[in-house]
Amino acid sequence: QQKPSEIKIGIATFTSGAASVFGVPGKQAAELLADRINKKGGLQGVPVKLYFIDEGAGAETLTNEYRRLVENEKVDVTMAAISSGSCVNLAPLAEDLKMLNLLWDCGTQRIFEEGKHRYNYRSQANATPEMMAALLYLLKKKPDFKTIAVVNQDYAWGRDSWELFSAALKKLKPDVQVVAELFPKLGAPDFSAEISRLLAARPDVILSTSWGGDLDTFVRQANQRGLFRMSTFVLPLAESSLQRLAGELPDGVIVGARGDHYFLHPEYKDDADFKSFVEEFKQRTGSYPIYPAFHMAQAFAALEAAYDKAAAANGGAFPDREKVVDAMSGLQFRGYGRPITIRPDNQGLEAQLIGVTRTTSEYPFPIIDDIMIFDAETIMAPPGKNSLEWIQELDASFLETPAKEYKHGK
Amino acid sequence: MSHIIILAVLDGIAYGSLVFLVAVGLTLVFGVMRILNVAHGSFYALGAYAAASLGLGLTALGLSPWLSYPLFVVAAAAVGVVVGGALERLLLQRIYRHEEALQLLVTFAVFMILDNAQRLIWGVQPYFYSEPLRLLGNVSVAGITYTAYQVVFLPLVAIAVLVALRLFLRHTLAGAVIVAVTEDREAATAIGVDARRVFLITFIIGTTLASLGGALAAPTTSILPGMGADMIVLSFAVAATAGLGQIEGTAVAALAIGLGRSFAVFFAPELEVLMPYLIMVLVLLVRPEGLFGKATARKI
Amino acid sequence: MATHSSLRRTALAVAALAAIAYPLVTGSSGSFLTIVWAKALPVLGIILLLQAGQVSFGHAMFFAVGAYTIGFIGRAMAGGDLALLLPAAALASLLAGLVIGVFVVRYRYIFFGMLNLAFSMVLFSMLDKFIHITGGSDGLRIARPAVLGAAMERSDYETVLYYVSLAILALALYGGARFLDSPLGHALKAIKSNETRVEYLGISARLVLLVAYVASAVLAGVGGALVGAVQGIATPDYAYWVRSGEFVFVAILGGTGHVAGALAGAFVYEFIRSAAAAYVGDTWQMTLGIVLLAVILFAPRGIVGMAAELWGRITSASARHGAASPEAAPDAASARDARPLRIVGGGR
Amino acid sequence: MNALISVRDIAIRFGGVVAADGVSLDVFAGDHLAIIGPNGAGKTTFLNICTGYLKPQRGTVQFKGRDILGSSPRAITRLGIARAFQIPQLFLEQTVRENMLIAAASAARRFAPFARLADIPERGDVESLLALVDCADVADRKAGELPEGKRKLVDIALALALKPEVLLMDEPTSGVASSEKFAIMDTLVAALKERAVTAVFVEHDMEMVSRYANRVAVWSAGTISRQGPPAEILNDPEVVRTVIGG
Amino acid sequence: MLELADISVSIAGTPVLRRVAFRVGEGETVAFVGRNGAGKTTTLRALMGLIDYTGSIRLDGRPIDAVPAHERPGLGIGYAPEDRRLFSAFSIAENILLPARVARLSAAETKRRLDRVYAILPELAQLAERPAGSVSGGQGKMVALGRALMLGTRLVLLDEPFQGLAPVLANRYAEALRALRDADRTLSLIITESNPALLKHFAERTITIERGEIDGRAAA
Ligand SMILES: Nc1ncnc2c1ncn2[C@@H]1O[C@H](COP(=O)(O)OP(=O)(O)OP(=O)(O)O)[C@@H](O)[C@H]1O
Ligand SMILES: Nc1ncnc2c1ncn2[C@@H]1O[C@H](COP(=O)(O)OP(=O)(O)OP(=O)(O)O)[C@@H](O)[C@H]1O
Ligand SMILES: CC(C)C[C@H](N)C(=O)O
Ligand SMILES: [Mg+2]
Ligand SMILES: [Mg+2]
Repeated sequence: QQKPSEIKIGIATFTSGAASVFGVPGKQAAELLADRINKKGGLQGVPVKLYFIDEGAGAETLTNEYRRLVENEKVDVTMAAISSGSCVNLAPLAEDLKMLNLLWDCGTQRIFEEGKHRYNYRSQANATPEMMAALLYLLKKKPDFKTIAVVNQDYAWGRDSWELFSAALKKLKPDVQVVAELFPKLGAPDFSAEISRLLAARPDVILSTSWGGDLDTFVRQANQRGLFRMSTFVLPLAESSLQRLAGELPDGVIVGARGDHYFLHPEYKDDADFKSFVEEFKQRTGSYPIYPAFHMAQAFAALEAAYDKAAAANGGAFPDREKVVDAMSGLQFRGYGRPITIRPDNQGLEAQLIGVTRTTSEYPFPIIDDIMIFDAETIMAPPGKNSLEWIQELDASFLETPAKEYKHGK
Repeated sequence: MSHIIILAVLDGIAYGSLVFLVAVGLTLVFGVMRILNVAHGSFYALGAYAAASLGLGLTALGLSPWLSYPLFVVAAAAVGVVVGGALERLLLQRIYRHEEALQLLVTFAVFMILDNAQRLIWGVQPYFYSEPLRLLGNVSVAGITYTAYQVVFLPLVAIAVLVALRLFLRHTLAGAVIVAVTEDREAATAIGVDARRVFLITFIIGTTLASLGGALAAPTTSILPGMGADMIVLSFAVAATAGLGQIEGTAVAALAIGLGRSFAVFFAPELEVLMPYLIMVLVLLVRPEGLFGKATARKI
Repeated sequence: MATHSSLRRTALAVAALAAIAYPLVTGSSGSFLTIVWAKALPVLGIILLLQAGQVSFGHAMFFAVGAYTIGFIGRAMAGGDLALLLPAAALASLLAGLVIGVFVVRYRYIFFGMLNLAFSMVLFSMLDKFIHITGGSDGLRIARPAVLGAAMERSDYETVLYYVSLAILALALYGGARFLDSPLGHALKAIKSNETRVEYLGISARLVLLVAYVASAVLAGVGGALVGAVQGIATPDYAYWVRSGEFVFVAILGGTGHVAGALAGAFVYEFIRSAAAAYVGDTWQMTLGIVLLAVILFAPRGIVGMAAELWGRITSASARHGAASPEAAPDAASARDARPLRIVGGGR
Repeated sequence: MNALISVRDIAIRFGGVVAADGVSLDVFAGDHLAIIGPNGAGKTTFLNICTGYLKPQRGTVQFKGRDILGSSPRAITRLGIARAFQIPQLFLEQTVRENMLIAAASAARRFAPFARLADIPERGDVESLLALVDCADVADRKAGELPEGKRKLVDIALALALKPEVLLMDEPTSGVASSEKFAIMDTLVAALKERAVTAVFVEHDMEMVSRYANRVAVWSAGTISRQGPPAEILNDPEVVRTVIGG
Repeated sequence: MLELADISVSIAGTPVLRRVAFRVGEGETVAFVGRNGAGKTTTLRALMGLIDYTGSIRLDGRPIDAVPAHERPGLGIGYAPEDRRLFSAFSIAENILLPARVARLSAAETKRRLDRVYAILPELAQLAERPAGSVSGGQGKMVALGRALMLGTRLVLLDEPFQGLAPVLANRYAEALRALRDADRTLSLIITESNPALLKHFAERTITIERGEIDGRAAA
């Protein structure tokens, strides 16, 4: 195989719509990472070039755009997408088009549980470990709660994440009573009625997997009306809102980041490469990287590792596309968290980092403290197993799942 | 139980007030100009952005946050006059002579443009400015904390706007002229009414109300691109439930929809999203011309 | 005069041949065009209703009914067969159109539009909510069906879909034009200007509208099924109001005076949209909006209206008495028609 | 002799306005009945009730012995009562010919979904009807472009295209230029007679009444104050005082 | 006082008025007659600026072509359209008063004009509080007439004002209009009518329009 002049990477992300709070940082990270790779001479000596398509443009335009990338722009690899809806749509298309696709951010656990893929790989975890980590953390930190309420966005993610969380909760702590299940619509501008109802129901714990503007609004309205003083909050996606919410989010809220990454990651924050990524991102965009930026980094790391592995298997010569695909199974790579492995079912094994908010003098917004990091295998369904079935088999021993714990500044 | 009803009513009133402010602007434009302004929600969003930007400016300058109240009105009027006025003058006026549906088309295109413009100007990260909400503090009802801003201030503003609009339309010459132009532009011209000006003013009032709604919503919500899209459908539903151009009807419909929503949250959360539409279908079943539909003039 | 109609016919034939030849010549599966053909169907449905002056802001619901129908049947039958799925989608949307139609044809203008919106939003919420049945917002996968018993590779399948959609659209346009020229079609137009008189001629305006409504529902349903078949997925936003709005938008953009407006509008809209998405990235919405504004201001009678005008000019230039030619006149006249299309009642 | 249309004791009021109060009237086959009376007396309201557009608060309306009160205008039209309006009711965006063809298609119940309207067998009748009311020259114009006078005439032709048994006309020629109206009415009335169409027409032009009516009914504030042959009624001093003027 | 020169109007490409020209003197009453579709209504609409035309219209020697339609009533021109055009959202009284309010007339002036209207059209006084959307055809004509008389201090344009009125009323109103003309010698009237018999008592002159053209001699 002749070395091409460039490796074209097609990336699906949200540049419009509510989810662009994730999509734009993801895009910014991709640009930064591409610059870094090219500065190093590229992948196997070949520079990369990025092509972005907008998930916010709707399913048809997105598929047409994806096809355009593959058929007209002749991209070599794609990274798609943020929304699980997009992934459900594009993964089979990638399979048909024989296009290597990295599911770089979408969370639905179903894709790899329901079918076999050759061209699709996920360079990160999925919804199951994300929810299990949050649940375990809660049960470890506050084992004696009696009531819980949920306020999730009314769409697949909000529903699915609650299904996973509540199923496991029922197995592990069957006496907990669910006092309110609220699913305000995606993008709801106002949660007053939900908050009144929560104030009236007085749950010990309130879970919300909401994100973006919805989460911000909910947190601010809840804070204003004293809900935080009453209940323990579990917000598995709030890492992405911390910098915006700043003083609005009190200390002691359980906050997750959908994986093993955080700009103050206890195991890597002093790592030179890590630091330079965080600083460069901050310098370019004005904010510290949030999880989509790290997810993007993982996808790039996977790609880099795959090219290296394929080249090695190819006797050092530049690999053709099928060889790169071959290299994906069992691939090991590291983004800016712990190393990640691609399982035989193409699902990535990524640890989960979770902690609680704490205000410090170092940053104008709360940071995550009392961090626990869970190993991936321990908190997700094994290959070929349906997550919900796996949860049904959990027992009290699950509560003993080990985690590494860290305190800020120690 | 009964205290839950009180809570639901309060939430319903707060939400309904906001919906009213936005929807009544739509109703006005729609009733007078027969324009279904799809971009109405964009004015709501622009109002919110403008208010938040001004508010954050206040903070940056270290001025008193109380100034935000008058500034909100100024921001809303500025958006209505500048953007609304420009839209009417530069685009809508060119096509009044053509099919009414074209106006729909123009406003749809403007909706797309303004949506994108918000993203370009303010970025994709949610904005917020909640000072005004804090200033008014909380009130406690049945042991539950509410913000005075939402359960007292917003309803008062809504009532003030309702009364003012009523007085304006019923008891001022300008109001009568607007009604006349609504009904028959040519006949109004023939008795000396400058219909072009009436359209411009009406449109500005309508868009100003939308952006006032946005400005007043700003302290309670996250401001982000596209926040207007849902407001449009909701306003449409309110306008249809109310009956064409019916100011009081809009108030009743907005309140009904606000109450419907909050009662749903308390008693049947699954129905929350459907509530406005269920109410609309029910109302139209009983009253096909809307709650306050006016009797049509006899033709034969 | 004969030369004009034959010129027209030639132009039509050339266009048809080009459409037929496209996949053969370019070797591409033409899925962009397949979507144009498919989306022209609901737009045609909207144009039918617009004849009666009624604007539906909810026709996306039938679009979704079509797409989800083939999704459900496909899921139950391990893919199913296109020859079964499309008629099933037509039937399902027909039934849905009938049930909802019976209710909404009692209403006019804004109330008609908003009731349709309400029903579509109800469907939207249900599709979104009943995750276990519909897949929620992630959508329902539509496995690639067999075609007349034959399993297909993607590229062959797409070619088949291209021609199936093209054939359905051609049939629908022809049928639509014939319908609008029939007594029923004219009665439909009559509803727009004077429903009282329609009733006083012994014609049931509601029944006439219902016929058009059901036809438009079927068109939307088949369009949705085809788009679903191309995309391999149905999502709740197939039923969202913005999509309904888009159908109306495209109809008016294309021109409501003629069935060809559906095709012209769908083509131009999809073309601008994908070009904008491909080349201007972040500002595609704004670009789309601005281009559309330009089209509206430049061609207020829609693309077909503009074309008719150009056509009139060309033919009157080529033949002295062209403008008076009966073949050219009807189009030019309807294009010139600037009567207000009422979305609200009353007024003059 | 049996009445074709038989109205008994109808009453209707709009708020405080009494538009009919105990009106009873028979229309016999072959009648050319003129209804006269001051403005606002209730003449149009009477036609509205007979055609099902308004429902009276009291009374009965029968057509050929059959109760039609509560039937819709559509149903009543189908029974054979056609109507022309005081304010013409046309399909303004369609051509005059299309207006007429729709009516003709409806009368013949031709609603095959893909047949051309322009090709219906009744198209010849339509042309002769248009000629009858002197509107052949505007057949290809959109109805919305017509001057007021022509609209009135097309409106009558539309009703006639339904081949009715009874034709109700509300001020058929008001707005039609006086230089033309008698010529047109002469042919129209001749045609009505030829087709044995019973006619009821509201009229303010007494010349029309005396020329074409065989009977006159005088409306006065929601009641019928006089009925009889034109020669008698038009010379009645009370009628002269309140309706015709000196 | 009023002078039309070369007025031409085309609607959708078809000429409707062709170089229409005539004058109306101060205090003069003109019957404007012609067959259906001759162009009477169109001429009045052009005068009111409600339709685009070419040519020139002068009032008291001053060209008013540049005066926008909504300012023409302010010149003292009242217009009663053939098809009534009432505002159904208002009562009859409000319909009649609205032009005066728009013109911001003083209360006294308004009352003076209103009295004049009720003197000419006494029937209106009884209808005053009725919603305009509900009146009968003939009643509607009366309201349109009254509304025009509120504004017309220099010139009143009446498009078939007696159409659909019971003869007793038509005669009485014709009488009243004559009295009005006799009382106010600065007021000019143009009345289109398809029944010239009604006008023969007081119209000084008849202008006949035919197929959008005016016979030059009659118009002079
Ligand atoms: N909107 C229009 N489009 C096309 N032609 C029109 C339009 N309006 C009027 N016309 C034409 O203009 C001509 C003059 O019409 P106009 O209404 O002025 O006649 P008129 O003398 O007032 O008749 P009538 O006595 O019946 O009221 C008619 O031939 C009519 O068909
Ligand atoms: N829908 C209605 N609402 C209120 N009042 C009405 C309505 N219809 C008719 N009226 C009133 O009833 C009375 C009779 O009206 P109608 O139209 O029958 O009169 P008419 O005899 O036809 O008069 P014209 O000769 O002026 O047409 C009038 O005073 C009118 O104002
Ligand atoms: C924004 C995210 C929480 C969405 C989620 N990644 C999904 O798959 O839908
Ligand atoms: Mg009448
Ligand atoms: Mg006229």
